[in-house]
Amino acid sequence: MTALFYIAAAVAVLATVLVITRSNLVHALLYLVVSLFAVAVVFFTLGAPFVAALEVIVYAGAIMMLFVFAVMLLNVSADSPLRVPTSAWIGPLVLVAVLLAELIYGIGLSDHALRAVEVGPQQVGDALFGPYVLGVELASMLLLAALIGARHIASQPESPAIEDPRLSGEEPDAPADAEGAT
Amino acid sequence: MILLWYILIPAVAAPLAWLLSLSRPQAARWVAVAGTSLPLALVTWQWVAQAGALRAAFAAHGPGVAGLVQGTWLADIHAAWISPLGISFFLAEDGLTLIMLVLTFAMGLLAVLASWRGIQERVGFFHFMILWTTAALAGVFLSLDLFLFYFFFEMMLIPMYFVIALWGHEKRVYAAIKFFIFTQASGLLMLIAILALYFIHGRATGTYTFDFTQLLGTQMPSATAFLLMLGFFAAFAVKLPAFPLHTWLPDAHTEAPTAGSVILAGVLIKIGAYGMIRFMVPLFPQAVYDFRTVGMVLAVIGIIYGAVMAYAQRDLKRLVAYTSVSHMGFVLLGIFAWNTLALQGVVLQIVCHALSTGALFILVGTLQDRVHTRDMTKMGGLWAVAPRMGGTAMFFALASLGLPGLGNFVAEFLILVGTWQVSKWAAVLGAVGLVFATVYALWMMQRAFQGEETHALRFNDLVPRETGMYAALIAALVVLGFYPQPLIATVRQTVTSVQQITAGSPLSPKPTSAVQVGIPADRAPAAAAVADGTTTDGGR
Amino acid sequence: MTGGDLITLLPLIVLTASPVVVMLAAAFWRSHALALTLTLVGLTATIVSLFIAAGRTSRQVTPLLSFDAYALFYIGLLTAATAGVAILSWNYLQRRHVHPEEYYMLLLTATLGGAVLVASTHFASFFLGLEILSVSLYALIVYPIYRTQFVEAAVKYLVLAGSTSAFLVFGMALVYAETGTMTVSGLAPLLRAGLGGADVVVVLGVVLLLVGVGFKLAVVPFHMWTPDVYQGAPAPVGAYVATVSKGAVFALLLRYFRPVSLDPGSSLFLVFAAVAIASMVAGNLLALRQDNVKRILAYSSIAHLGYLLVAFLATGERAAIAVTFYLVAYFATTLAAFGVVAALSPPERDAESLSDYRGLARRRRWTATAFTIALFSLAGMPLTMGFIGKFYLVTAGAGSALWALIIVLVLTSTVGLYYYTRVVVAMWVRQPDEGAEAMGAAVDGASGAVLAALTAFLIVFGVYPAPLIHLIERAVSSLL
Amino acid sequence: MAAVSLDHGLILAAILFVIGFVGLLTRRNLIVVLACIEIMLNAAGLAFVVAGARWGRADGQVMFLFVLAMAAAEVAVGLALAIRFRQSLGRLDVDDADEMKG
Amino acid sequence: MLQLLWIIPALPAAGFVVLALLNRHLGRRAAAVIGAGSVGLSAVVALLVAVSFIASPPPGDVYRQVLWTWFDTGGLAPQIAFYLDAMSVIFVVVITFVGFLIHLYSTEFMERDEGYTRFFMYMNLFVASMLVLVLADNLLLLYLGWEGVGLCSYLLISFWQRDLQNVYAGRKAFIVTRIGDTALIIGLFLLFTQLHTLAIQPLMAGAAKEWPVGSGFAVAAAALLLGGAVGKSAQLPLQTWLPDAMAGPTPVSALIHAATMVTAGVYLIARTNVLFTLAPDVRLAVAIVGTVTLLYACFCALAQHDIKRVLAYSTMSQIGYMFLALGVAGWSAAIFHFMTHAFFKALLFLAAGAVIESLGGEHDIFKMGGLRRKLPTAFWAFIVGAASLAAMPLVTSGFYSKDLIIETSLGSVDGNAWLWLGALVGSLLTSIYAFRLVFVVFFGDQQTPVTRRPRWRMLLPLWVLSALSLIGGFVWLPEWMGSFHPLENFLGEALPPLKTVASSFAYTGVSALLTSLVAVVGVALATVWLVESRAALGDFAARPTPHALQEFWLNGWGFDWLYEHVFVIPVKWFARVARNDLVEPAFSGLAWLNVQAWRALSASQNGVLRVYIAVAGVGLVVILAFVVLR
Repeated sequence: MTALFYIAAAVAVLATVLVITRSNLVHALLYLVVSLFAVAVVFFTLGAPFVAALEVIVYAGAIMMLFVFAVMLLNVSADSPLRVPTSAWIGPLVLVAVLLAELIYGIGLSDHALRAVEVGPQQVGDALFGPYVLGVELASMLLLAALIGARHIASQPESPAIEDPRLSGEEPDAPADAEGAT
Repeated sequence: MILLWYILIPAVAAPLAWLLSLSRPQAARWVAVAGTSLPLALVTWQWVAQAGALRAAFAAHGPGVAGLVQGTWLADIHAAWISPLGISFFLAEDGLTLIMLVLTFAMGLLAVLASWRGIQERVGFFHFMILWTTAALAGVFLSLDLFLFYFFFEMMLIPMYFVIALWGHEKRVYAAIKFFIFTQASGLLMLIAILALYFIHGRATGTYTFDFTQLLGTQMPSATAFLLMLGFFAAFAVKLPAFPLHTWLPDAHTEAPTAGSVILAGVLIKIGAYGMIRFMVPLFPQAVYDFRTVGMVLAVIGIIYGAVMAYAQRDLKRLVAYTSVSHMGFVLLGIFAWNTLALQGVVLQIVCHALSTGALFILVGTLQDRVHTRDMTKMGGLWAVAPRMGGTAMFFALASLGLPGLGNFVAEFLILVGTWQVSKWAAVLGAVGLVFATVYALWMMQRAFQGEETHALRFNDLVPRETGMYAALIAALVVLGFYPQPLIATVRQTVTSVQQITAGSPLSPKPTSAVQVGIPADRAPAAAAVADGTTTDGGR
Repeated sequence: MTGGDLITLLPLIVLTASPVVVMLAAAFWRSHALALTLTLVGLTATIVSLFIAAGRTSRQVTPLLSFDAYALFYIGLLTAATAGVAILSWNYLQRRHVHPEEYYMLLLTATLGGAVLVASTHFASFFLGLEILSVSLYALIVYPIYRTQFVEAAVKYLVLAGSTSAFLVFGMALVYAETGTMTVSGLAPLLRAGLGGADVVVVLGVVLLLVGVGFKLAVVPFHMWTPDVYQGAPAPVGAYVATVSKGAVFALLLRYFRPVSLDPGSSLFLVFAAVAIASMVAGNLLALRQDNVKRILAYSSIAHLGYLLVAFLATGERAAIAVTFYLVAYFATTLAAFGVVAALSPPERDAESLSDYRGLARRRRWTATAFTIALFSLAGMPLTMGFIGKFYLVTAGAGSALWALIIVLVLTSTVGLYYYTRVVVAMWVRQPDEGAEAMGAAVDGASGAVLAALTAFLIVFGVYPAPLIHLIERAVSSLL
Repeated sequence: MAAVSLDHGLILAAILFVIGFVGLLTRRNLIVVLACIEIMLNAAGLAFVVAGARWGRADGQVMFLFVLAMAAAEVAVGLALAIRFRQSLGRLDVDDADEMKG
Repeated sequence: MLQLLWIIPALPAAGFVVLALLNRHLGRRAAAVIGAGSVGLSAVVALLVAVSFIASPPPGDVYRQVLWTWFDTGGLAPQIAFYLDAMSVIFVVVITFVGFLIHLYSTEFMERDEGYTRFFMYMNLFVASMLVLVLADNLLLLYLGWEGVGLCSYLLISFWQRDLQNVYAGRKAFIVTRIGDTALIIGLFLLFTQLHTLAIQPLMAGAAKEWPVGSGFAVAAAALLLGGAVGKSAQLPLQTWLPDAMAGPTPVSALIHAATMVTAGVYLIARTNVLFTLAPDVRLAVAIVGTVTLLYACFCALAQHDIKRVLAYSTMSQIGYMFLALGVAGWSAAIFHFMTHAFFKALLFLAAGAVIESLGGEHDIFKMGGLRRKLPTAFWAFIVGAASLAAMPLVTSGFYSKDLIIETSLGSVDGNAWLWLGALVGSLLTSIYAFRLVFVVFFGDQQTPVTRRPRWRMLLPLWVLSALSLIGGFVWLPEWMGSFHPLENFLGEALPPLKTVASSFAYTGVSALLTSLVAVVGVALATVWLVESRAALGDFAARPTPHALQEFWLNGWGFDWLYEHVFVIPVKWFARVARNDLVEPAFSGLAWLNVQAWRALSASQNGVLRVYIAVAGVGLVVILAFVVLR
């Protein structure tokens, strides 16, 4: 299991790096799916099969579907390669390297082994509908809010008060102006 | 209860003036006249009625009566306000307050009268602001709860800000914001000092209160006391204004409309002096003593620098504004001298400066209304055009240079002679300031009124309303110049009691011997004078 | 969970039911007036239910939520503010001809999030409340949709909120990993030492957690979004972001940290102090010459949160009262200010440029007066609650001898005078530009009533704050 | 089961988290930016699961579920916004959204 | 009768008030009646009071009248009270009487000027102030009168205020004298602080009791009072204002800058003689100041072209004599000279005024000439005045008083030969310039036509004053002429007697002879130079050295230049530099810094989302670093 953890971890890291470096949007999203699968494996190795399953179903399944759906809807492959020039990576990389160093420094100071107990769906379910029952209700309200919001945003306004030229002149196939398609 | 009226009448009149003006603009003026003259009449009545009480209080306890400590007010109000913080609605009145109130309402009334023709825009709102200022000023002078004091202290900024910003001259917005920021910044420093005092006192005694009478005599390390004193000093020195914190004043006074200048110069800047006498020195006598040299140096610089700057100006109003800096230097000097002579002089100076400078501002205002400029290089020879105005200007210029026979002289003399007993050099330099005062006063007369009239300016001389105002001011100054005793007697109790409070500190050295020296010196001639006075009175 | 707990939960239940009711009603009958009415009914019912809940002795409902007096007070405050926003939105939405029903639903869900936050005693409710609030706000910010500005603001808010939430969750995870607890009471011992004795990983966790909080509060260095979102969002939503969103999070912060007193030498204390100073300085300086009124309000809110942090760092009950009183004052003031902006905004755009306000006093005397009073309250001038509030803050700071912070507060708030008075000057002194469209359509009755009420509130409690203070005293006493 | 050290789990989460953060700082495509937020949230959730594993309790996983819900909500609204964004600005470049400044 | 004392100053004061209030509504005639009448009445009352005082002296030869207590605080309780003793009697009578004559003269002299009422208003105020000054019971009241006369001096010098030159001269007079006044008031501080009163008599008694001779306090107090006296009496080094003060109308010069105000310093020193007795060094300084000034002024007078400036310098010089007398403790002698000087100098000025008025405002003596036939009264009045000024022996009042001073300067225990020599030389020079004036103005060829002749209101004062100038000296004859000195006896009641060196040379007839001789020689020299060999004098004066010397004297030895450069120009420079307030940059700089900070911060809000995230990230990293590493 330990070995599996490290392998899955390596895959996850690699896939995630690829997510942020790929210029092709669809590729990136697919690498993200890979990454999420790898994390699911990690969950499994950590003794959390329930969330591992959820990771696959919800994250990789539902959420990524949404992404792909959006990509299709927007036909965004044309403007997918929007990326900053390589030189602009230096600053963020330095910043993040320091951040990571700080995090690892902090985490590395503690030394605890994980308990090798599996916390199965049963326990999670008990917790969810025990002390966390209100949390579940609230999560439902969260989703409701997201539902209302997303529906409102995505729906076409029926009678916009002001005709916004950019809005009325919708141009799904407008050629990407700046950085061109690859 | 009467004290509440002093605040309430103008405070109620203020919205009334505004609301009434919505239908009839002229109504605001009359409401404002009522809103200031009513309390003026009330306070004058109280002054007359209580003169006996004041004298009795003084005589009963003799010199050095601690009226403040013993709670022998003319009147007071003590009500709960924000009790969770130990804040009470504590108003009280003694002789000094009485004088300041008279001044406040008189200047308020004067401001209203002086704007009769000059203000034609948003009349109701203007009088709303003037009355509001008056109410806040009355509150400032009546409060003995430090928070309440700060509350009113800040409250009057807003209407004053509006008065300058809305009805002022060319650079009014700049001047208003400058005034606002200076006063606010320094006021907040005072707030910090007040709070520190509050906590120090609360920790020591377990009573958290802003009641000034209870906070008196709070024990604290001298370094702390010094810092707190500086907090108070910052606020009051800006208000006063003392060099080098004076730079808001020339701008504010110059750009304000006449009424604003009158209230600013007449009452508002006097809060600095009042606050120092009432609060700063009694609270921190030792710290004030430690600061005395610096304070006096600032005062002397203020006197001379203000005078020279007045001389340097081309703008007539700015010139008058700088004279305030100079005159307030005397006030600061007197406060740091902290003896009976100097303090009586300070109070007298407060009143006389209000009258003379107020009149000068009105005069400049009327002149500006007619000539449409304040630039003295565009004036000259106006005496020939408006001799009455010229004569009036001459009178007030003379008052401002401290001519004997007018109240300002008595005030400055008392201050300087009191200062001399503390610091000879400060007194000498202060006296030198009088020479500079002569320079600017005469220079102003020369540039504006004397010489050949070359700019073909033609305008009306003073109208009766104006003549009446000036006549009242002139009469007041002359009376104060020859017989300031009523005023001196009124504040005598305050002056002695604040000194008594500081008696233990080096600020009032050798309390016992001071009394010993004081009694014969104070009593004997006084008795003789009273005796002589009665005989001559009878004789004539 | 017992039946009794349901009574305790009543405010939350009512608040949860309200958007559902609005939604169901809208499904049958799309009507702006109905939606608003139902919203107001829901909010009123929530407030009423607060009194019912207040009768309960057992206040803790599951480890997640505690409906103590503190929570109830804040729920009341948030609800009342929401009602104000809702009424102010009426005319704003009317003029813009957009479907308004969802707006009220989202407003209600957002308020639910805020209510959860102020009652939260557990990371789970903290996180969920925050997210309900955020997610509702994304949609609210972009709500009228038709202008790029709305989208831009929403995208900025979403991306930043999402990423800072990630920091928040990561921080929570680290804390949990090290301590094994996620409740306030469990964390108190750790925080009491200002994390002095805790493992570095907990410190890391708390700091990361504070990123999320800092973002919501818009304190330096997490403040950058504020002006853009305030400017981009519709004015009523701006009011909401400034008040309910920030107030709820600050109340939560107070709940988490109030039972403990940060040791003035501890790292966490110093971090807060630095953030407070930076916020006060940057907020006030950024607004200095700003010409957009909404951005001025945004920058000033950064500064105000800095002021609040000063009192937050102070110890004792007085500090909690100070924070709460200030928040109440800030709520009323900000609502009034944004309310004026909203009321004056024509359909095409919001009345946000300083030049829109030139000569307002001549056209709309009372509106200008209300705005002026609000601005003076923000500046902390007497006769307004802002004065008492700021005084309270400084008192709290002085009580804990936070002299450096107080002096910064004092000096920077002096700078603040400059930009507040710029707006005042624009309204009262300046003349409108030649040819500029006269901004300032007639203020509708509803907005006018809200503005009048807020102004009266500001002045009444600015002159006689004692009753409010007593109420707040009772509320915060449950924290200690 | 063999024990994985807590540190390593958390470090993995941290690494994934910062990678997401790098993406946030460097990518301009709104969709990718949203994906990066997902990465970060996922990493945070991972950290929770790791933490839960340390204590052997279900709390970590419960929290992960909430994070999951939140991520879903976020993405739903985010993608809807992305559609609007594209409509308003013609592209998906977040750098285009700099109309408001100063 | 003595109870009427307060009426004396009150009358002109009332005149002032009435004129001020009714200013615009009064005709010229009414103004003249009120103006001159109030002073005339005052003079009558003064005479009555004086007669009463002499006839039935009050107890202690002092009458004190308290009107009311000015104020009373902190042990300082000055009263509005009048103090009449022999010295004040003389001053009061001279002031009111000469004052009235000059008022009368002015009613005609000023009749064609605008501001006629204003003129009398100021004049009345002046007389009132001057009377307060000399009657004051305490130093503060004295100071009130002191400043009052200074003010009137300013107002009257700049009376013709359309011409800024006049205004400038008035301003200069006020400011320069106020410098002296400042010393005086500081002296008041000192005296009050040390002796706890300002009433003159208790003060003097206290000083005599508490301070030994030569004590530091006494020296300081006396020196400060001297400062005041020097300013008011135009003695070195504060003499520069007096010549310029001639810009005022001539009656003003006669009243204020010759007869009365400028002698206030003499009065003050005589009044506080106790202090000066306690401070011998200061008294010597008084004598030296007097001597130096009298010589200085003589030289200046020799070189002047302006008739009034000659007279101004002569005034300065004569007051120098008085100071000399005071310096050697000849208190009474000084008062005597004050009296005679008031007569003859007023006479000279009024005569000069008549000349000037007749010539249409011409001041330059070299444009006059040959007027003795055209203006006989003025001529004779001038001759009398000049003779008195030059101390022509026996027939003029000036002779008796000046001779007394010259005697005293040697004969007093405090006198010495140098002072005596200076006084003698001064006397010689005085008669030279006095008669130079006479010869240039009234002899030779007429240069400017006479346009107007004085009428009775101008002539009457000339006659009266001429008479007084001739006979005024007989109230105190020198020893060798007999023992008739009622004035000395009278003043002896108020002033301490002179201590003389026994059997001094000074008190022999030889000394008087010398004095007379000097005066006559002076006249002779003037005659020779100006009448007999005027051309030669002209040639001599054209040579470089004498020319330069003449210029030097003409300009008052360059004092104006010196003061201009040492005091005025630096202050003006500073005022110009500091016009916008030197402190202001500190505050505006602060504002500027704030704006710069705003600019910088504002630029960071560039609207780019990734920057916002980066800022948050950097902030987080910094905070983490702090927290982790601490």
